[in-house]
Amino acid sequence: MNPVNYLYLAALLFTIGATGVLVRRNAIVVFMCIELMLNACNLAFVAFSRMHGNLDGQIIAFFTMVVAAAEVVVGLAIIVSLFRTRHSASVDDASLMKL
Amino acid sequence: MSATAVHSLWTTAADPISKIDAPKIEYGQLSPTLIVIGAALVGVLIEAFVPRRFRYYTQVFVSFVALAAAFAAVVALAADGYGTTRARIAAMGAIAVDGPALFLQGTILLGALAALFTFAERRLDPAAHGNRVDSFAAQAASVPGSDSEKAAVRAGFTTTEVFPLLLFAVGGMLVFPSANDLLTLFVALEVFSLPLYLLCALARRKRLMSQEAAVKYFLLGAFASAFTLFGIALLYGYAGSVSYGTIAQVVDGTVTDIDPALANTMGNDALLLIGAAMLVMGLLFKVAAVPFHMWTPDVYQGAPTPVTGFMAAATKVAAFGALLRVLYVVLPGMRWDWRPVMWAVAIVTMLGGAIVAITQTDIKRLLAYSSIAHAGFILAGVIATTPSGVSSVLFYLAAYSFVTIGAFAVVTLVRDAGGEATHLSKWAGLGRRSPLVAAVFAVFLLAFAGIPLTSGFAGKFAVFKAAAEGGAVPLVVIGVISSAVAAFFYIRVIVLMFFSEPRPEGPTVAVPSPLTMAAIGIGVAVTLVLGVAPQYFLDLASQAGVFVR
Amino acid sequence: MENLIALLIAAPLLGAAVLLVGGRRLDAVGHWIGTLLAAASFVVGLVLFAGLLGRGTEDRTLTQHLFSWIPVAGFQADVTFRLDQLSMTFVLLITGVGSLIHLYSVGYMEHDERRRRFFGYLNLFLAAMLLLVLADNYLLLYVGWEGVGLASYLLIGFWQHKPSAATAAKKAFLVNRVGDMGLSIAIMLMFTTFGTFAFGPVLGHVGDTSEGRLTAIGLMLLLAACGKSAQVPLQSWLGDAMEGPTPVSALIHAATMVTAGVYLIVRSGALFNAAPDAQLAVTVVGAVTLLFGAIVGCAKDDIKKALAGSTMSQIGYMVLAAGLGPVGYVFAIMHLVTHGFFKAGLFLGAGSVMHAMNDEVDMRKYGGLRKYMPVTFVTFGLGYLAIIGFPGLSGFFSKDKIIEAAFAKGGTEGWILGGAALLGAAITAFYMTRVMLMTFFGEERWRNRPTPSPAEPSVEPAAEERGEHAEPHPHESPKVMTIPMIVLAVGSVFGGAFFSLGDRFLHWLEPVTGHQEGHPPVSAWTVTAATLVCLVLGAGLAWAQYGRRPVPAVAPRGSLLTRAARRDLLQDDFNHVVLVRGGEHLTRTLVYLDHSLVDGVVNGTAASVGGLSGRLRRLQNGFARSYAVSMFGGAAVLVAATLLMRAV
Amino acid sequence: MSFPLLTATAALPAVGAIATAAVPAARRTAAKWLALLFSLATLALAVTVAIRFDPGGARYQLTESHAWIKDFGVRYELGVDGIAVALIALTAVLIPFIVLAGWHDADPLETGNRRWRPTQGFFALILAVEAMVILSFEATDVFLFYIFFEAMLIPMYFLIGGFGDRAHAHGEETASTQRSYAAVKFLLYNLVGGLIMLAAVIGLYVVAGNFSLQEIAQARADGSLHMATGTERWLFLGFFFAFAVKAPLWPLHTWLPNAMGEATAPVAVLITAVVDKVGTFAMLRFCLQLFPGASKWATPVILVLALISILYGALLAVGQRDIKRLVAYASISHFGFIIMGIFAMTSQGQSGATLYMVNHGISTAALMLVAGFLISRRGSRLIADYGGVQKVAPVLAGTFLIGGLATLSLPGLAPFVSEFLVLVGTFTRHPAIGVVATFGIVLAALYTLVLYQRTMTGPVKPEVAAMPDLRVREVAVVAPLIVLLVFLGVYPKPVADIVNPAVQQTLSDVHKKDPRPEVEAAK
Repeated sequence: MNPVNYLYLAALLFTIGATGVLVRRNAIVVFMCIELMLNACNLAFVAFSRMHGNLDGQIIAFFTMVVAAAEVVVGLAIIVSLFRTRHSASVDDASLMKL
Repeated sequence: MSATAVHSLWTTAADPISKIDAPKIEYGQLSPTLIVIGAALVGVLIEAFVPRRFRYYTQVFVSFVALAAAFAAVVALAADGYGTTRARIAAMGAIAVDGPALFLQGTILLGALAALFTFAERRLDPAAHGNRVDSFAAQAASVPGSDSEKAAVRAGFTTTEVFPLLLFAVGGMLVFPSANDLLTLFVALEVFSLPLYLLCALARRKRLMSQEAAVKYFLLGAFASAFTLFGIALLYGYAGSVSYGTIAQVVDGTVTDIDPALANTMGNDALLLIGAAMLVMGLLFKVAAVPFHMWTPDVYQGAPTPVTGFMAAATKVAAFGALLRVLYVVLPGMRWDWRPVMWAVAIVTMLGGAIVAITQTDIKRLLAYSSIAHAGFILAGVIATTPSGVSSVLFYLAAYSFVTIGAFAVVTLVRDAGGEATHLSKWAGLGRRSPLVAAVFAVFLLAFAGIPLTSGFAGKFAVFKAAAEGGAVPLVVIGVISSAVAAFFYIRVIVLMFFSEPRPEGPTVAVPSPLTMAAIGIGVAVTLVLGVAPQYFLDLASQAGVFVR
Repeated sequence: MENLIALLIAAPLLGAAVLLVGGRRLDAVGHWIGTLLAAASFVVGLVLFAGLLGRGTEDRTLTQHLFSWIPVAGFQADVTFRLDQLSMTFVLLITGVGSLIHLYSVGYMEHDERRRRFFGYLNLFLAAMLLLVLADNYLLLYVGWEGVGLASYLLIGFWQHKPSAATAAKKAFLVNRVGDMGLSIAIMLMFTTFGTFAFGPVLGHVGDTSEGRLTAIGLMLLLAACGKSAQVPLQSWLGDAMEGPTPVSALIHAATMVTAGVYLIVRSGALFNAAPDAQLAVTVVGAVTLLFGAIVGCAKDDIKKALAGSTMSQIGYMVLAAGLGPVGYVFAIMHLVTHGFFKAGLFLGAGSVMHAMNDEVDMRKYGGLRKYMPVTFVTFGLGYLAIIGFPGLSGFFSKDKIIEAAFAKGGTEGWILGGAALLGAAITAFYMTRVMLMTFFGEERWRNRPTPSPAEPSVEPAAEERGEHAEPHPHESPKVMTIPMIVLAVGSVFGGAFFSLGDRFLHWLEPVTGHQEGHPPVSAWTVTAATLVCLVLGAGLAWAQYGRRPVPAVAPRGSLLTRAARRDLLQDDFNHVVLVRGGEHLTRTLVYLDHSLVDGVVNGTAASVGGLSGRLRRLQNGFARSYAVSMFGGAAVLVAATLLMRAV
Repeated sequence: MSFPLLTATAALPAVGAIATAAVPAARRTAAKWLALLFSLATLALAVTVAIRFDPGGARYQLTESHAWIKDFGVRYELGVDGIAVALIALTAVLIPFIVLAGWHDADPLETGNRRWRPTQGFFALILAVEAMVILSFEATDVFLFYIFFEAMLIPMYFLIGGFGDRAHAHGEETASTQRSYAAVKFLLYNLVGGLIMLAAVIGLYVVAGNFSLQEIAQARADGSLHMATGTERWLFLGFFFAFAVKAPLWPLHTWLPNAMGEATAPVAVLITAVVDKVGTFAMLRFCLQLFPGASKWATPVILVLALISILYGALLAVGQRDIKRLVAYASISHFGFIIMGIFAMTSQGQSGATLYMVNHGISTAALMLVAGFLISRRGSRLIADYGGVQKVAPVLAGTFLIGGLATLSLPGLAPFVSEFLVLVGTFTRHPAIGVVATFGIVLAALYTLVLYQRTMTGPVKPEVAAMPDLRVREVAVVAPLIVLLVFLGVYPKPVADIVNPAVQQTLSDVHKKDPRPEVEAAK
């Protein structure tokens, strides 16, 4: 099967993730959508690595996972503290600062 | 690709370990980064083992020493000519050690030092229960207004973690502009972003806004970095490598040793264009260029002011450094594709920032928008794509970062019962109550406005000159117009401070410790020196204006 | 001897400086200092006159170069004085009459606490007037020209506390400025034409340029003359100028300053000779004014205003003569001098009368004063005879010559101008007789009437302080006032005869102005006879109206013409409606526009930017997801644009 | 390397500013005397400059040149020609009087606040402005000039906004808002002008590669530096716009009445008599020398604008109710004359314009300062609030009248000389414009005399009945100015001799010759 299809899939996943970020309210879900985008990137890396026949892409994928993990740590910490103060994880509720 | 080829791939990968030769790391040339990161780790250990009452002092001491040492290292490297003749690519092609890198690292480190002083300031807030407090939450985990928070305050807790976080961020920023492959770039990006997200959440007062700022910054930042990463992926797909040099060669079509395996798969321009665009977009987000700027005002307003100052200065420097390197080293071959786009971005950024700033009522948001406008001015220099363009941007960044830190440091001084009095109406008549502070702030505002004899003017002139020489005259004209618009709101603040009657319930100006004084002092000094006698620093910048490939 | 010329000006200038800067400590002696310096200047004048007489008729032109004033490339203005027969004549007139009037003022202003300042201004006037007539180039003349304007402004408005006086002063200065505009344009034209504006070169080269240019210059000079000499259409200020103290009216607004226009035209004679059209314009202005002034003079009940009208009319004669070219120049100047005598005398007389009548100026409240103030009566009477041209008196000679010259113009023009001059003579006789009768004859209308009526404020503060609101008791003025009147009366009796017997004056002036005999279509005697007839008619008419019948204390409504004449033939009303009202509207509109339009555009731009800012600001709605949308959109645009760039 | 006289002349007031600012709050009087001392010392140096300057000598004299910002092609280059000498002298002469006249204008209302030192600030700012103005007259490097041209806005801005007229028609609250409005308006107008000029300055650098006035002018002259017509015109417009705002030229004038109206009289004098001159001076030195072609191209339009300024300013002056605004509009009219003279491109016009700058400075100073004394007595700027002052304060009225007569350029006083030269100079090349401009002299008489009549003459108003006459300090301010007016009116030759050569050179820069008179023989 042509690895290019994986690229299309990756692009699809990325778009789905982005759309999720735009449409979903719950901070956790938004965050998951971002993770989805990152993983779409991973897929793309691996696919390219497969096409080019070198390993850089696969190694980068590992880096990405680590970074994603770090992001989860930080992100969850922030989101949780927000949730505890406001008893809601809705992104839209956090709109004190505007204009 | 045939199965045998895939199999060969497996086998090659399964070759004995002995064949992989150990990477060669030039520790000396990486020393600034290593020092800072190392100190950060030490800071973590301190948090773990040093008794609470000593932590503050140890942390401040360690951070200070680390930053100073790192700066010394940068100076030493530059003195050894790594900035010019001996510029090279270190760490197996991951890090570039050249003029721009060193210049920006130096700027970041000095800025970080000034920022460190504002971080460590503990005289501004009235002491809570006999414990001197800084601008950071007693206990970030405790819910605002909850008993646990009260308890933490009573116990005199302070979040001394901010110092290692600061150092981590600085470490990332040091790598960011000197990264020489996209992976390093991405990692550095995350390394300095994540600590900033956290720092934003740590304000002692107005914690709701602080947390909100953190969430917004985090979500949008992650969103942006996802784009960056996808862009990187596409570029990798295009060139079959993430190393700047190789990509540049592929773009120019001057690949020397071409791997036959790659020959047929790479060089797809669609990948290049889309990838480049998404990568650049990620960087534009960090420099807060319109339309990727919208996080800026909220985050700047919500974050603890010392953090805001640090972000506004250092992040911009690092991000512009990376942007320069990407555009000048990776994508010069497709200059004709990105220049017009950047033109548009620069124009909307200059005008947008300046125009929206007019109607701001909060000093921190005002400065946020002004920083957006300035991003636009700097972009004008970036677009020049000439050596003078690079050096002018470097100079501007240096000038701008110190003005910014100084300005935000002054903001921390003007306080009332609710903490910092950031609403403009409260600044009325400040000039009457404490002329000195008002005068200093006026100096910073005039520098922002680009009045002659301040660093702001020299920087603006350098950038516009470079742009004009690069043939971007319309850009210069628009830049001039928008700086006229911008002048209006800087002047507004001055009018407020000096010519309006002071309010009876107006804020008081806290007398800071030598730390903040030092930060402000550095700001004023640099502003005036770069304004009156910029030649030396211009020389420095122009010497540092060449990227290594 | 040239070096004395500067002294002429220096003396009064010094006086002005000392008196104005000196301050109150000079109040006691100030008036004597002023008079002394004026006299000194007169003496110097006499010395120079003697010197001139000592020379041959052809080299009676002295010049004194003081210093280079404005040297800029081709533009070289020097401070150089030129004393020739023409300017000599003026010098003597100015300093002579001037000194007398200084003397008179000592008495007249006795009760004014600002007398020192008054004499300072008088000296200033003398200096400026002398500069005017002694200047060797038009620019320096211009300095004197505006200098006398300033002096007249200061003196008309001397009683500044009276709004009417202040307004009159302002009006005089403004109208004069209009004239000055003409003079400065004339100078510019000269500079562009001749590259200089010194008398010698300009008048020497009139032949080298086109008549058109000369006409233009001539008309501009005429405009200047109209302003200074109160000729139609710029005459309106002279009547109001009577707000000033009477000695001022005598010196400035009768004898000297107002005649500067005539001097200017005669001085530029060579130029006018080469520009017939300009000359015609001059004569027309002269003719119109002499009638205009005369008619106005008939209708005024205010003695000074009546005399002012007469002044206007007499200067009309001079201008007319000057417009006639070489035929008339000499007579213009001669009439100017004689007029200087008798008109000054008349004004001083009027002043003396007012002095006696608690500063009442309304002739309808005079009457029968001859037995109370004989000296004034006699001197005034002689002046009266002189001005109406009673045979043998100075007016007779000078005016008669002018009328002849007017006829001598020849053709219809000649008849028209001559006719006008004749008619003028008749009217002159009428109004002067009227003045005479109303003032010194008839019943004593000032009896049992408190004057001045509280309605109109008194002319002089002195009067108020003396608090004389009771019935006036006329008395002769002190010696210091009567002596000058007597001297002037003598001048006005014998001056004309002395000048014209043996054509003394003609020979004196001819080298400067040139002269050619005029040949009227009818014999000179006929003209003289006609003049006398007119005289008798005019005087008789006046006698019929004011001598036989008692003069009504309140002015009757009078005919349309009378009423118009009382209002200066509606000239002021015209000015008011057109210039003042129009000007006010214009400025008001402009002030409004400046704020709403010029300023409004800028403020509008600022406001619109502000509004835009307000709208853009709403995009920052605080929702992280909308921020993400903008980022996403931005990214999309970025990508699309980049691809597009490659596509094109 | 001889003694850097020009630098010293500019540095002295700068030092003075710092010294004055450093005086402690309590020692207010000391600060005043210090400021006066420094301004007088500066005057001495300026006089030395005038003496050392040799009219027959090189175009730029007393030159200094040091490297400054290599990367921007900027050198610290000073040098004066006759025009600059005249204007430096004017500045140095006026500042002491301004200081003396403003003696009490900045006394703090509330004493007690130890930190707030308005008096020190006031005089320090005045000296700072002097330093910058002098430097911008001396600079022969475009960038150097630009820096001070812009920088002087800041102290001016604080002078206008910070030390408003104590006497205002509408009560304290609105007064302070009006004041800051005026200050902001002043700053923004000039800043916008300056920024547009900045674009042109950068453009000039791109074209010429350096900023040295002499080098560029030289290169323009010998053709080694060619500018495309379009480029030259754009650059010219960029420069001229800034100068026209500063000058100010209609329709960019509206900031001046606000600024002069709200500022204290001495500051108003500082604006119109000193700072604004930099604009007209710069037209003469930079616009004409750097862009001769474009200057000639723009001349017709500029002349018309100048003409409009003359009549428009005069007419609006007639319509004013506020004494100081009236003087401001009068100044607009006068600046119209100056600009007209400059662009008449004749030696009379330009020499006249230069003399005009000097004379207008002195005459406006005289009129405005006396007006200030008057206003400070009655506490109102409205003409309607006065009347009959002449009777109670004759000296004040007298000096006021002389100032007014100078403003309407009466012969014998200095302004007449310059105004007539400008008119003649314009007339020789553009007769129609010259003639129309002549109407200005009638309007000038109108607004001056109306002002004098309304305020000084007529029955004494009860409010002014007790008004004291000029004090010694005030006489010391006005008398010398009047003496100067008379002297320069009677004997302007010394100044003219200094100015003429410079004007001739400027004319040769734009390749213009005076039109010959029709009849040569007359000379």
